[in-house]
Amino acid sequence: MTRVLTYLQAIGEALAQQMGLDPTVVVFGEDNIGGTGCDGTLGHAWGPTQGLHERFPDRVFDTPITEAAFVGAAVGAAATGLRPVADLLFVDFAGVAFDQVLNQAAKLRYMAAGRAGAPLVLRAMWGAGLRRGAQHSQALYPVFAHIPGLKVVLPSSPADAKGLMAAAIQDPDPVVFFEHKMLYFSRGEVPEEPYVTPLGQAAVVRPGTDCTIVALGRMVQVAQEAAAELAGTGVECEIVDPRTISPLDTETIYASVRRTGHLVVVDEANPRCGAASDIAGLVAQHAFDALRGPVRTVTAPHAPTPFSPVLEDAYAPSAGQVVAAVRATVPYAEQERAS
Amino acid sequence: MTRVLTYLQAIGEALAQQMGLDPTVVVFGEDNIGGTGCDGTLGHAWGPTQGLHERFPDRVFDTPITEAAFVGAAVGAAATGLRPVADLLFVDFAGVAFDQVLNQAAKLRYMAAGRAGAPLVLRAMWGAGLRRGAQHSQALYPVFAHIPGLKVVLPSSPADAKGLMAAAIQDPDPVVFFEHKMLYFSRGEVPEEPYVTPLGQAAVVRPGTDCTIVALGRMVQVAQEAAAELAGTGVECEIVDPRTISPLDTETIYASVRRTGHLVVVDEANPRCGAASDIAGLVAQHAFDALRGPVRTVTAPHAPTPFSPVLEDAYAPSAGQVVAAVRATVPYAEQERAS
Amino acid sequence: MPQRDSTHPEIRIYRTMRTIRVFEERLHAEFAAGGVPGAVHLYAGQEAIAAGVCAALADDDYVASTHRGHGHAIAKGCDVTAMMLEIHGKAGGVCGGKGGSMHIADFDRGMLGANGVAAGGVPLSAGAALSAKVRGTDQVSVAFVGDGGANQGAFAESLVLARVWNLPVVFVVEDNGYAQATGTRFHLDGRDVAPRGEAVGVPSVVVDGYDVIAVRDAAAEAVARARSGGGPSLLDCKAHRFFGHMEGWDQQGYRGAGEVDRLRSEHDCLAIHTRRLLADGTAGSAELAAVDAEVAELVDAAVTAARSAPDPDPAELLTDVYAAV
Amino acid sequence: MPQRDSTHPEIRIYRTMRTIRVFEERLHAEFAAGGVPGAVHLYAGQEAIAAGVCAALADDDYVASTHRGHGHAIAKGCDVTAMMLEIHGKAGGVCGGKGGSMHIADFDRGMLGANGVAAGGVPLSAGAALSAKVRGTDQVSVAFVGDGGANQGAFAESLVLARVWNLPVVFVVEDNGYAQATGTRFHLDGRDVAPRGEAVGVPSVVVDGYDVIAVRDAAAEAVARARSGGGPSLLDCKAHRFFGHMEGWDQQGYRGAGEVDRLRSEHDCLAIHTRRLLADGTAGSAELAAVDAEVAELVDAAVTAARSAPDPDPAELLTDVYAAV
Ligand SMILES: Cc1ncc(C[n+]2csc(CCOP(=O)(O)OP(=O)(O)O)c2C)c(N)n1
Ligand SMILES: Cc1ncc(C[n+]2csc(CCOP(=O)(O)OP(=O)(O)O)c2C)c(N)n1
Ligand SMILES: [Mg+2]
Ligand SMILES: [Mg+2]
Repeated sequence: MTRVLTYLQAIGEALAQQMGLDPTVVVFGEDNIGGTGCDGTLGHAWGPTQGLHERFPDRVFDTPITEAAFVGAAVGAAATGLRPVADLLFVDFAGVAFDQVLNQAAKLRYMAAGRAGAPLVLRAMWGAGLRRGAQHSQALYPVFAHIPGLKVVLPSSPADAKGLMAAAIQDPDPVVFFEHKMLYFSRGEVPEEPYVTPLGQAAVVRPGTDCTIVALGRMVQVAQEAAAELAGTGVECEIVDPRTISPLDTETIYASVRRTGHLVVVDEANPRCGAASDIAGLVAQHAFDALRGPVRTVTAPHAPTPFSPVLEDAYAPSAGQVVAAVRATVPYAEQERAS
Repeated sequence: MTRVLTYLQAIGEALAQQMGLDPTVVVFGEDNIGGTGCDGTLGHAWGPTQGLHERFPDRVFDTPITEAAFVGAAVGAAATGLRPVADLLFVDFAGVAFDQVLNQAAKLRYMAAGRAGAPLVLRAMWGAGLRRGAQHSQALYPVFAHIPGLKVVLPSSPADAKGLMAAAIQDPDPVVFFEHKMLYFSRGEVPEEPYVTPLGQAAVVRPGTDCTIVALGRMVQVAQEAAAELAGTGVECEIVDPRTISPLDTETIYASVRRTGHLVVVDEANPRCGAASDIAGLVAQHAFDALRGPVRTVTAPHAPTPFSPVLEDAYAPSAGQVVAAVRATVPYAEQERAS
Repeated sequence: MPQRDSTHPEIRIYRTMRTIRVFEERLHAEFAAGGVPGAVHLYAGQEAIAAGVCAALADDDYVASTHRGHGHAIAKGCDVTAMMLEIHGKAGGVCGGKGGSMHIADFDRGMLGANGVAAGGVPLSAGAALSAKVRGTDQVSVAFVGDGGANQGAFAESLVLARVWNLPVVFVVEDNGYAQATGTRFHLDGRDVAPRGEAVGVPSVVVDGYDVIAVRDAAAEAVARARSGGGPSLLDCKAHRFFGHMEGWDQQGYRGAGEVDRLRSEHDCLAIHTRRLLADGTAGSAELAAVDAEVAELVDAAVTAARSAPDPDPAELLTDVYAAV
Repeated sequence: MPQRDSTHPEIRIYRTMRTIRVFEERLHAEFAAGGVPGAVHLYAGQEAIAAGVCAALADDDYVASTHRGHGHAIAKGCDVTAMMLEIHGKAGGVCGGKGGSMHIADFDRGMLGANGVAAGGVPLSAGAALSAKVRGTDQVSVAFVGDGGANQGAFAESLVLARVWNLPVVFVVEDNGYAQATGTRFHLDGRDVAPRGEAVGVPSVVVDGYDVIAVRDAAAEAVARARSGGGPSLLDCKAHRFFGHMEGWDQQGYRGAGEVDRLRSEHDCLAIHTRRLLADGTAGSAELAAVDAEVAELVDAAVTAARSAPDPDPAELLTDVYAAV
C-alpha cells in the first residue's frame, strides 16, 4: 500500500497532522491562508499551507509584510507556550528578519540559562533553478548553520520532508526548515500516518565502496545521477545525505569515509565558509587518516545567482561536475581495480 | 622615527587621511559626531570617529537608530558617487540591516552586470572579552565571507588597521571592516603618511618550520603566545595572518603548509561553517599532499557568548588550546627531531 | 533629443503611459505563450503613477523601484529594447541578462534598480539623495514602494532618516490594493499610508493614482520642495493593477467578481488621460494614433530583438562579482 | 502574598519605585568602585514608567524589556537578589550568570527579557500577545522601547502586526530624551512617537512619565482595552534618566549645564509620588520610612550575596545551547 506525494504535499501533510496532534501549533506567513480580497473573501494559499486554514481556522494566519515583527512574534509566542511555524517565503528574505533569528531565537535559551526556549519552525524556500535572480535563489543554510542555537534542516525527498517537518515542529529549539523550490513537485512514497525523522541523522542513500559523496538538498539527486554514471565505469560511490546540516551527523560521514577513503562534498551553497568546506574541514580534522586523496568540494561559484537561464543552469553543481570531482579524487588505479 | 598609535587611533587616522584625500568619503553612524544634546550642542564621539566632525563638518553625520535605512543609504550613496563609511557599532546589529548587506550591497554590481558598484565600508566592532553578553560579542565574519560580492577585513594590529581601512575605502566594492573591541587599545608602530595594505594579502607574522598556524584577528596575539611557548620546547610555528578573510590569500597559506606539513587554524568565530573549517577544508582540497597529519581547528565553541566573566574567559581560544592543538598535530617524533 | 522636447509635455506623458501599457500587455501575452522566463510582475493599470512622477523629474534625478518595476524604468527613460532583452535573460539586456525583470537597473538613467525585496530599494533612494546633497547637486531621488512594502521596517526607518537628514527624497507609495493576494483592507487595516509620513514630519498627501496630471502635480510640488532644500515628502497614490500579482502565479481568486472589468472600464488611467487630451484639445486623435503606432512598433521590435538575441556568454557567470582588476 | 495584598496599591507602587531607585543608585556606586562587570544601563529617573505600567498588570501578564531593563524586571516582580547576582555574572543569577544586565529574563514572572538590540524585544512581546490570544487566556503583553529604539523598523512593523492581528499588547515608549548621546530633538525631529501609533490605527497617548499615577491610569486603560479584545495601544511616556547612557561610558557632555540637577530637583518621580502619598494621607512618613528601610536592607543583602556568590561552573559554557536531551 504505497502512496506517492509531492514534496510540497508531504510538507503540507506534516503541518496538518502536527496541528491535529498538538493544539499549540500555529502557522503564519504572508498569504498562508491565501490572502483576503477587498471584499473580505479569503483566497487560497499556494504552497504547503493550502487547505490548512479550512481545517484549523483559528490557527493559520496571514501576515502583513512584516518579517521582523512576525518572526520575532514567533519567538515570543514560542517562549510562551505555542509552537509557531512561520513562513519566510524565500530564504533570501531572512535578511529583513535576521536579528530576530540571530539574536533572539537562537540565543534565548542560552541567555536564560535554559529556563526558556523558542520551539519554532521557520520555513524557507531556497535554491536556484526557477529563474528568480540573485535575491530569490540563495541557499544560505551555511549562515544559519553557523549560528549556535539554531537547527537547520534540508530535506531532499518527500518522505524526509514530512518526517523532518514533524521533528522540527516537535523539537524544543528553533529550527530553520529549508524547502528546495525545485523539489516541490518531485514525487516519492510517503507513509500516511504521522512519523518523525530525527534531526541529526544522516541517511546513506546509496551504498558504495570507492568514494563517499556527501550531498545536500537537491544535490542528492545530482549525486545520484553522477553515481549512476560512475557505476557504469566501475566506480561505486556511497552517497550520504546529512538531512540536517545542524546538527550534523558527522559519525555517519566519517564512517563512510573510513570505508571508501575518498570524499566529495556536493553543495548548492556558495563555497566560502559554506557547508562543503565545513564538512571537508571536519573530515580533514577527524578522519584524516582515512583519506587516501584530497577532499573535493563541488559547489555553486562564489557569485550571486544570475537570472539568465543559460547562466543559472551553470550555477548549481551538475552531475558532470560531480563525476569529474570523483574521478579527480579516486586515483585511476583504484578506478581500474574497482572495475 | 617610529610612532606608536592604538588600533583605535590608527583607524581614526585612516578615516581622516582618506577623507582628506577624497572629498567623496563620508562617515556616518550613531553618535559618529557624538550626539546632539537637547539644547543642540554637539557631543564627542567615543570611537575612531572622534574629532572627525571638527575637521570635516559636512561629511560626518549622526544617524537615528535606523540601521536598515542608513546601511541601505550607504549602498545608494555608494552607487551614486560617494564612498560612505557606515558604522554598525557592534557587528551583532548587522541583524537589523542584513537585507541591505546581503541582498543590496553584495549583489548590486552583479545584478547590474558591472555597470554600477557599491564602494562602501561597513565598520563593525566584534569579538568576545568585554563582558557584553551574547548579543554584543559575536565574530560573524564567516557569515559575511560566505556572501559573494562582499570583502571582509580583520585587522590584527594598528598598522594593518590603518592600511586596511585605507584600502577598504579605496576599494570599488563593499567591504565589511571588523574592529576587534579588545584590540582598540593595543599599541603598535604606525607610519604617519597615508598608505594602503592591499586586501587579499596575508602576512607571515612569524616564520617557522614545524607547523603552520593560521590565526585571525585577536587570535594572532594568542597564536604568538602559543608559538613562543612552543618554541621553548623546540617546535617552531609559522603564523599566517590572512588579514582579509574574503578575499583569502590561499597561496600564502598553502605555501606555508607545504613548508611545515601541518596546519592549525585559530579562529574566534563559532566553528560550524566558520572560517577555521573553511581554511581547513581548502587546505584538505588544495594542499592535501603537503599535510603530514590531520588539520586542527581551535575555535570558540558552538555556543553563544556567555556574560559571566569566568565563562566568557573560557569562550575564545586561549594560547593553551593552541599549544595543545599544535602538539596534537605535530607528531612527537617531529617535535623531538625539531628540538 | 530636441524633437522629443518640442512635444507637448502631456503628450510625452501619454507616450510614456502608452509605452508601459503596450509593453506590459505584450509581456502578458508572451508569458502566457511560454516565451518569457522568470518572475514577471506587470504594472499595467498603474501607469499614471510612474509617468506622472517621472514627468516631474530631471534626467539626472534618481528613482529606486520595486519588484513591479517596468513602468518606473520606462518612465525614467530606460531603453525598451534593452529592457525586453533583460527580461528574456539575453545578452544586450540592460543588465546583461544577469538581473532580469526584478532587477532592471540603469544607473546612467538614474534608475537605481527594481528590487526583489519589498521596500528593499527605499533606503537606496535615501542614499542617492544623500549623495546629491553631499555632492552639492540639486538632484532629487524618488523611492517607489507598494502598499505591502510600506509595512516593512526599512520603509519606516527611511522616512525617519530622510526627515532627520532633511534629504531631497520623495517617497511614492503605490497603493494598488493588494500585496500579493492580501488586500489593504487587511494589511493596512483599511488605512492610508500618508499618516505614517505625517507622523514623522514628512509632508504627505493622498493622490488619485488614476489621474496622471494629479500625480504629476503632486510630484512636482514634492520635487520642488526637495530641490529647494525642504526635505522629504510622501505621495500615497491609489491605483489598482490590471493583472495578477505575478504572471503565471495567481488566478486572482481573491479579487471580487467583476473587479478587474470595472477597473479596466472605469479606472483606466490611460483612457482617462486620453479623454482629457482630446477634450481640452491638447492632442488630436490622429496625433495620438501616431504615437500609438510608434509605440506598437517599438515594443514589437523589442520582442523581436529579444527573441533573436544571443544568450549571455557562459563566462559571464563569474564576472562582476567584484570590480575587474 | 496576603500581606503584600493588604498594602495600599499606591504604597506598593512606592515600594517598587523605591526598590528600583535604591538598586540603581547602589549599582552606580558599585560600578564606580569597580565591582560590576559589563554594560550596565541605569533606569533611575524613569521609575514611574515601569512601576506605573506594571501596577496595571497581573502576575501572568508579559513584559518585554530593553537594554535598560532593571526597572522593568523589578516592577514585574523579579527577585532582586537573583537580579543582582545576574548582573555580577554569578551562579544563582536569574539567568545563571549567562545573561547579565542586558539579558535579565524571568519567564515565570512574565519577564521576557531585557534585550541588547534596540527594539529587539518588541516583536517578542507581540508574539506573547498572540500566544495569549491563541491559548484563550486574557493575558496582556507589554513592549517597552526607548525613544531611540522607536526608530527601529521592528517597532514600526510590530505596531502594524499588532493592529492587523488585533493583539492584546501595549507598546510603552520610554522617551527619556536621548538615544545614547543623541537627543530626540535630532533623532525624533523633536516629535512625539504617539502619532506613529495613531497612523496605523493604534490608540496612542502621551503620558507624563514623572507621574506614576498618570502612567498607571493610562496603562490601566490600555490594558483593559487589550484584555477585552480591543487590541493594541501605545503609551508615549516622557521621563529623562538621571545617569549617563551606560555606566563607565559617557560623561554626559551632551547634556545641558544643570540639566541633571534640575531633573533631580524638579522631576524626581519618586519625590513627586512621595509628596502625593503624604499630602493625600495615603501614607504617613513613618510608613514610607519603614518601606525605605526594608528596601535598603533588601538591596544591601543582594549586593552582599552577589559579592560572595560563586562563579558559574565552567561547564555551563556548553549547556543550554539546545534543550538537554
Ligand atoms: C521582504 C519581502 N517579503 C516578502 C516578499 C514577497 N513578495 C513579493 S511581492 C509581495 C507583495 C508586495 O506588495 P506591494 O508592496 O503592495 O507591491 P505590489 O506587488 O502590489 O506592487 C510580496 C509579499 C518580498 N519580495 N520581500
Ligand atoms: C539595533 C541597535 N542599534 C544600536 C544599538 C546601540 N545602542 C544601545 S542603547 C542605544 C540607545 C537607545 O536609545 P533609547 O532606545 O532611547 O533607549 P535609552 O538608552 O534611552 O533607554 C543604542 C544606539 C543597539 N543596541 N541596537
Ligand atoms: Mg500592492
Ligand atoms: Mg532614550
